[in-house]
Amino acid sequence: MEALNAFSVSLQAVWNDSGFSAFTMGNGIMILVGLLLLYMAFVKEFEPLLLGPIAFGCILANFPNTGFFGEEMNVMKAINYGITYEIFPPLIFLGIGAMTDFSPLLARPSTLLLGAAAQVGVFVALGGAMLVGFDVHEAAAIGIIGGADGPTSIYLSTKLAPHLLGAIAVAAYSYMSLVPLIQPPIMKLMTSQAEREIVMTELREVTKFERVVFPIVSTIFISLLLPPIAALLGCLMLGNLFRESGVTDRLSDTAQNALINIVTIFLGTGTGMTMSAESFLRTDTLLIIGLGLVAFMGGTAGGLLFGKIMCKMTGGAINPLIGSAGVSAVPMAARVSQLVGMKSKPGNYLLMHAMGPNVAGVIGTAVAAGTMLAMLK
Amino acid sequence: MEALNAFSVSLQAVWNDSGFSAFTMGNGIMILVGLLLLYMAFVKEFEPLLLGPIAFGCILANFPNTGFFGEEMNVMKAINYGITYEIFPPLIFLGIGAMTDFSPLLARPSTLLLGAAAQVGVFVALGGAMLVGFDVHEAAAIGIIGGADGPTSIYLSTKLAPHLLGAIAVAAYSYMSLVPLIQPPIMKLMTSQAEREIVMTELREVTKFERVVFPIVSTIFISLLLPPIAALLGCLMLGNLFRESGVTDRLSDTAQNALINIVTIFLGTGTGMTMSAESFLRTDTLLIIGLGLVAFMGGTAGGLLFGKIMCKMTGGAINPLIGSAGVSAVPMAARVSQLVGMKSKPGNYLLMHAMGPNVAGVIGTAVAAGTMLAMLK
Amino acid sequence: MEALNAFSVSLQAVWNDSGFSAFTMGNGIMILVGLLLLYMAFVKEFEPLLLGPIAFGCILANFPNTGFFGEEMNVMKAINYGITYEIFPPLIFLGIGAMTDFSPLLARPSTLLLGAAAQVGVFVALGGAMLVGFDVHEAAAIGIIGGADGPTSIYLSTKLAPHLLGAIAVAAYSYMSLVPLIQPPIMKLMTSQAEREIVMTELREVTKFERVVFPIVSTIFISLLLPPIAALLGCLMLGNLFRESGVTDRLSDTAQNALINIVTIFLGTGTGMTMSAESFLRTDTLLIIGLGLVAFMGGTAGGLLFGKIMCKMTGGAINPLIGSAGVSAVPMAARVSQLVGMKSKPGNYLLMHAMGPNVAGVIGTAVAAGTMLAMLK
Amino acid sequence: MEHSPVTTNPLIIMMINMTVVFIVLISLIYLIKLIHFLDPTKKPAKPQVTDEEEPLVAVKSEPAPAPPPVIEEGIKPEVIASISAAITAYGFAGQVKAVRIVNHEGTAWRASAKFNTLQRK
Amino acid sequence: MEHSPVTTNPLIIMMINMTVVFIVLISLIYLIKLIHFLDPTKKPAKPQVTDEEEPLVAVKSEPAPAPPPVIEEGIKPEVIASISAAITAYGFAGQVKAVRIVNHEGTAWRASAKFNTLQRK
Amino acid sequence: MEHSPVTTNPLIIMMINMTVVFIVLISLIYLIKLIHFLDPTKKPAKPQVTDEEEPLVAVKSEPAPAPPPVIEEGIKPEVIASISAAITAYGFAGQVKAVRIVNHEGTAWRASAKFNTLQRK
Ligand code: NA
Ligand code: NA
Ligand code: NA
Repeated sequence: MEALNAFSVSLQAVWNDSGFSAFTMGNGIMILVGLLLLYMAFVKEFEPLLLGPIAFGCILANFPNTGFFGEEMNVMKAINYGITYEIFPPLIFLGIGAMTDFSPLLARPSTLLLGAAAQVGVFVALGGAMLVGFDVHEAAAIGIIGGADGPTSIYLSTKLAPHLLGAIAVAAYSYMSLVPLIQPPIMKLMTSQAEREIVMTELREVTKFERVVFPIVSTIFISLLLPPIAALLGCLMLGNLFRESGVTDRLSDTAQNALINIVTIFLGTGTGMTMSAESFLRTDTLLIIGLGLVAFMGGTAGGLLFGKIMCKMTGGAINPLIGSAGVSAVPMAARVSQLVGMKSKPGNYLLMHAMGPNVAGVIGTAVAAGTMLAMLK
Repeated sequence: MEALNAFSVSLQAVWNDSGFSAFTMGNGIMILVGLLLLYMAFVKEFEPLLLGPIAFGCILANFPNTGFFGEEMNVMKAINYGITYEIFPPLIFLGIGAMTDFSPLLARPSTLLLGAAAQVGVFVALGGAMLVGFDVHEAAAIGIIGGADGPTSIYLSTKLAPHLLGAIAVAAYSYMSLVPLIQPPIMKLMTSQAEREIVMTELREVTKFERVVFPIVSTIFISLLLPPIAALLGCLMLGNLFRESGVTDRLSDTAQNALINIVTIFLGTGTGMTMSAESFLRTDTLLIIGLGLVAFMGGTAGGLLFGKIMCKMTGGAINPLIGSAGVSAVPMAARVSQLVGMKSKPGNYLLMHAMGPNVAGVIGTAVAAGTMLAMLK
Repeated sequence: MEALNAFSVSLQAVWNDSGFSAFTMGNGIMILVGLLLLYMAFVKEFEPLLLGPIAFGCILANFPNTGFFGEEMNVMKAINYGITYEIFPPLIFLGIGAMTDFSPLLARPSTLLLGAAAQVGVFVALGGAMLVGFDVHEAAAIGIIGGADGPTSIYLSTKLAPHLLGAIAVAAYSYMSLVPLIQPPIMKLMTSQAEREIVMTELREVTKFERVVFPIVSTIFISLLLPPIAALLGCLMLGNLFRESGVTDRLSDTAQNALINIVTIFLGTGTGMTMSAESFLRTDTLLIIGLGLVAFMGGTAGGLLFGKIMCKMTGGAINPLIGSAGVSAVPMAARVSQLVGMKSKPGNYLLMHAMGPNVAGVIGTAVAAGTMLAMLK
Repeated sequence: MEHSPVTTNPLIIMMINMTVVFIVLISLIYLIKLIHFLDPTKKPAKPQVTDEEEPLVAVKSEPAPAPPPVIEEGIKPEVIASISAAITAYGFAGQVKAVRIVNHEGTAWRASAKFNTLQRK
Repeated sequence: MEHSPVTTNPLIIMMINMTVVFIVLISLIYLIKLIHFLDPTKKPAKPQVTDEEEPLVAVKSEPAPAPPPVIEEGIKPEVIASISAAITAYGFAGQVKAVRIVNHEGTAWRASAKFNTLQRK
Repeated sequence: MEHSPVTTNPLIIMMINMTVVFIVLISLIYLIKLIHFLDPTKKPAKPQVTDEEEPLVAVKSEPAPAPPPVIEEGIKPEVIASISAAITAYGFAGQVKAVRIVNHEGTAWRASAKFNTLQRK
């Protein structure tokens, strides 16, 4: 009898402390959101490296009674710490720097203008967000989605609008994957067949001197002008120096493999862990997703528009299709330029030429983030 | 004269602050224990990856005056932090998940019963520990040794009985290595020649869909039911998703190499650092080692018994020898099943079939830990 | 009108918060120092793995208004934490241990005397530093430059004279790279042609037993005698055990690749971050650089002198040229011995023989650091 | 949430815990069966869902007509097992057609790396 | 240093930010040109600094006389692009002479590793 | 445990420290000799323990009858040294029979990995 009683009391206790008893409708919906994101990550292959851990983190965060957000330290709280204090995004940028080749940009520096023009999407979305009622900090964090740079988006959101982090990260990484769908119609709409058929001359060779001096000089110049992004830009350029110095391959290799992979797991999971029902299941999220699309389309249009201007001013030396690569989303946007160019004129390889605006867009978005932080923080 | 005086005073001072002057009998014995564990790790090859660092950590912890446990932060204290707050075990499980193939389990889910039955050792040892005077929290932590899962044992001990961590970890990893010695006699005793000669039919092919959906669904189900192991199980299954998704090989590779190796070094050393003379040199430690053996034997017997039942119920389709693999100790216990099977009937390959209960045992032990935490914490 | 006004006010605000407005002469000079160090690291290849990140960290630290040293945690502050609490140097030593082969030392243990004698540079510099006005703690930290061991120098400086860390680290790594220039003249000056032509007999084979037992026994002996370096020496020897055990290659590989590379990036950048104008732009820095040279020359001379003594006492069995390898700077100093030996007598391979004093010098410097900490801390 | 245990009887505690473990793992069995049932990618050729022991990759993992290995006395069974396992393993390894390239993958970053190689000249 | 924004007009905020971004990136253009101008290693054969579009590695990256690929209808253009990119990539890869050995380098540590290999016998 | 130093005389401080360093390292010499003495695996053929300079791997590391390399004037000695070191290194490397497979090992995890490869089909 005692046994039976203890039995039922114990089972009751397990059930009472289980996640099922405290489960809310919000948890349920957020787990469904997580499953949807997993589907997008693993089946649709939308940036699976980031969206996978984000989705799983979102699911984990919505189990009640796990104690992840309690007083006591635990692995999930430790990961969250790296998000809250912006420790992970610069380390990701260290690896991205080690993966990035700035040669096409150095060979044709004018493509920096395209990287700047593509930031128009950021500011269009900022304006749009203010118009629909977000305050200026939130609007800036939302706008940066248009920069198509995941780590920069997470960095800026954490600083300006941490409650929107989940929605912004999801929107940023989703749209980055959708670049091959979003950009081509705009590209065809905004350019003429003649423009698309322009064959560009070859890029000059870039010396090692230029490749080593550029990251150093640009770090000094930009960090002095915009100190809030010194950590982000400094890490990007330090990683690039590891790559280009020729004597630190060991560090370059680790930065772009073991280190970035470890930090990616933590950054993704930690970002997903911020996705609580209260912060995500709001109309704001839908607005953010809508504004993100506006931002991407605006950035694409801005880059193309400037591409057309440069085409005119150079007497047809620049194919405007490379302008859309200025949104960054390296190297996907550059490949979209290549694809659309080849469809208009088979054999017209634009990939190399589009890599210039493409990496310029990474710098451009970091500068845009720095500008907004300088003005708003 | 001043020189000579200063000389002797200085040498005296160095000696006084040295570890020799504060050396206790306990330190000496613990260093011998560490040496014995090193011998077991490196010469006898008892789980050298974990037992090696544990042994070395034990030696380090027993040097007096190192300041490792002082007020000020230092590398050993930082490592210890990762133990105390259960940060390392989930990260180890991330790597184990990336190494684990659940296909044999998915092909024949009934082997989960064997993984459950093998947990009987856990509860036999729990009961035994209570009978010899441990309180229920200590008894639960001791019992989990029978689960043959190092990280789970460390995780549970840290939560329920941190003062027993060293002894429990040492017992768990030692017995895991002794599986090839502990299990065969029990297997021969409990099964008939006819049973051992049963040739099992092939496992069906498992689809990618099943391999991807299983870790997600099982994480949701188990974490909701038993929130205290959400971190452990979530990381195991996230690692497995990295493996199975097909689009995150980069993360899977890092989880099962750089990350798990780094964390293994820290987990082992940190666990060894908890082995002070006061906590280890007690009769409790001998009891724990004895109970650990009981737990392993109980688990083996439980798995075999259920194997025999399943053999009967399926009309001889299941070879009971795969039951003992349910204690996990992946993949050693499965290889023991293979070995004993081949000795009874050359050519009878049970390895694949034993991998089902083997990975089921990992889940089973995590569930057992969750159950005990849910009831006791 | 409002627009124009807002425009100029905003630009003004960006400028006011930029690094340019708060830029000091000191920042400018330190950035130039950083550029010079980058040149030394990447063009002159002075220990680029460490000096590269140190130089970049120095540049980053001298951008005003970045908030790196503010109240709030950020990535640079987190890295700095690993420096301040001496977390990184032991982890570097873990990797160095995994890279080190103690066989030449075990085959001819008498070369430990050369490793001890080469520490004379440490103490000459210590005395010199006290004579020119440094207090005894500072003098000890400066002296250790002569040990030619970067991580030990950083470890000791952090404990005894953190304000000198930048200068000491820069001097240590610079002179380590200059070993091929500093040592040969002293070697030719102090040895006769006949001595340089001595051909040494082969080293005996060392057993695995010796290679495994040595790191364990030396850790116990030295850590008990000098507890302040237990973390440093323990990690060195644990890494060496991973290498020699034969069953932990996985951990050895990670310790000497992913882990040491990650920590190297952080250690270098964090060390560079301590280089503020206030602490670096002082005559002290010049004195430290001068004393560092004295230390290196003293260590070289000490090793050679003892080499000559051993040559005499063994009846010409020891070529004194291997004495200079006792300063460590593994394996550069050993290669300098080889080079000078071959120039005196083509075909006289001293490399193997010089590796004994070379690795002895690593232990010797750690012991010297421990001695000073035991006496001063 | 420190509970006072409902009972101090070790046997009852054992039984309760064991029961929960079985309930959870048995539920998992049904979840796996459900996943298999819902699997849109499973081969339609398969006769029945319940016939889950049916071999499909049979020939590969157990070459049935292989002659039983001759075991000489005096050799420890562990050695024999490990050798035959190794041979089997290598035999299979020889049949592996496509080896996963770890540390890279078919998305943006890999393409980027490839592109850069190409780029540098 | 929380500033109160100077204006709440979204359009003005947009314009200010955009202007700063353009100023910074245009400055970078001139910095890059300055680096190129100061480059002591650049080829003297090059006729003019301003003629920066002059091809030097041309033949390698775009084999001009290559016949345009025949694209069959019904195949998605993405597929074609990726295939031709892959072929190009592998074609180039075949021309790479010296492959960087990652994870090692030509300084002390590598030499140490080599020495140790040699040492152990 | 901040001590006030016993003396401020730099020379005495130097001597004290140097003495401790020598004591410790000389003790290590005897420890190493002790390890060698106790070594149960050492070759019994070896005549005496004290004869520690006796070559055993001699022929391998220094091919004694090798003709001294001809050094041409004008070439920096560093270059010669590094070339001969490299040749030596590769020569030895050619003799290495068994290369350690890093990143894996002969225990559970490796077997598991191998097993999984095998398993997936
Ligand atoms: Na961008
Ligand atoms: Na288990
Ligand atoms: Na040294």
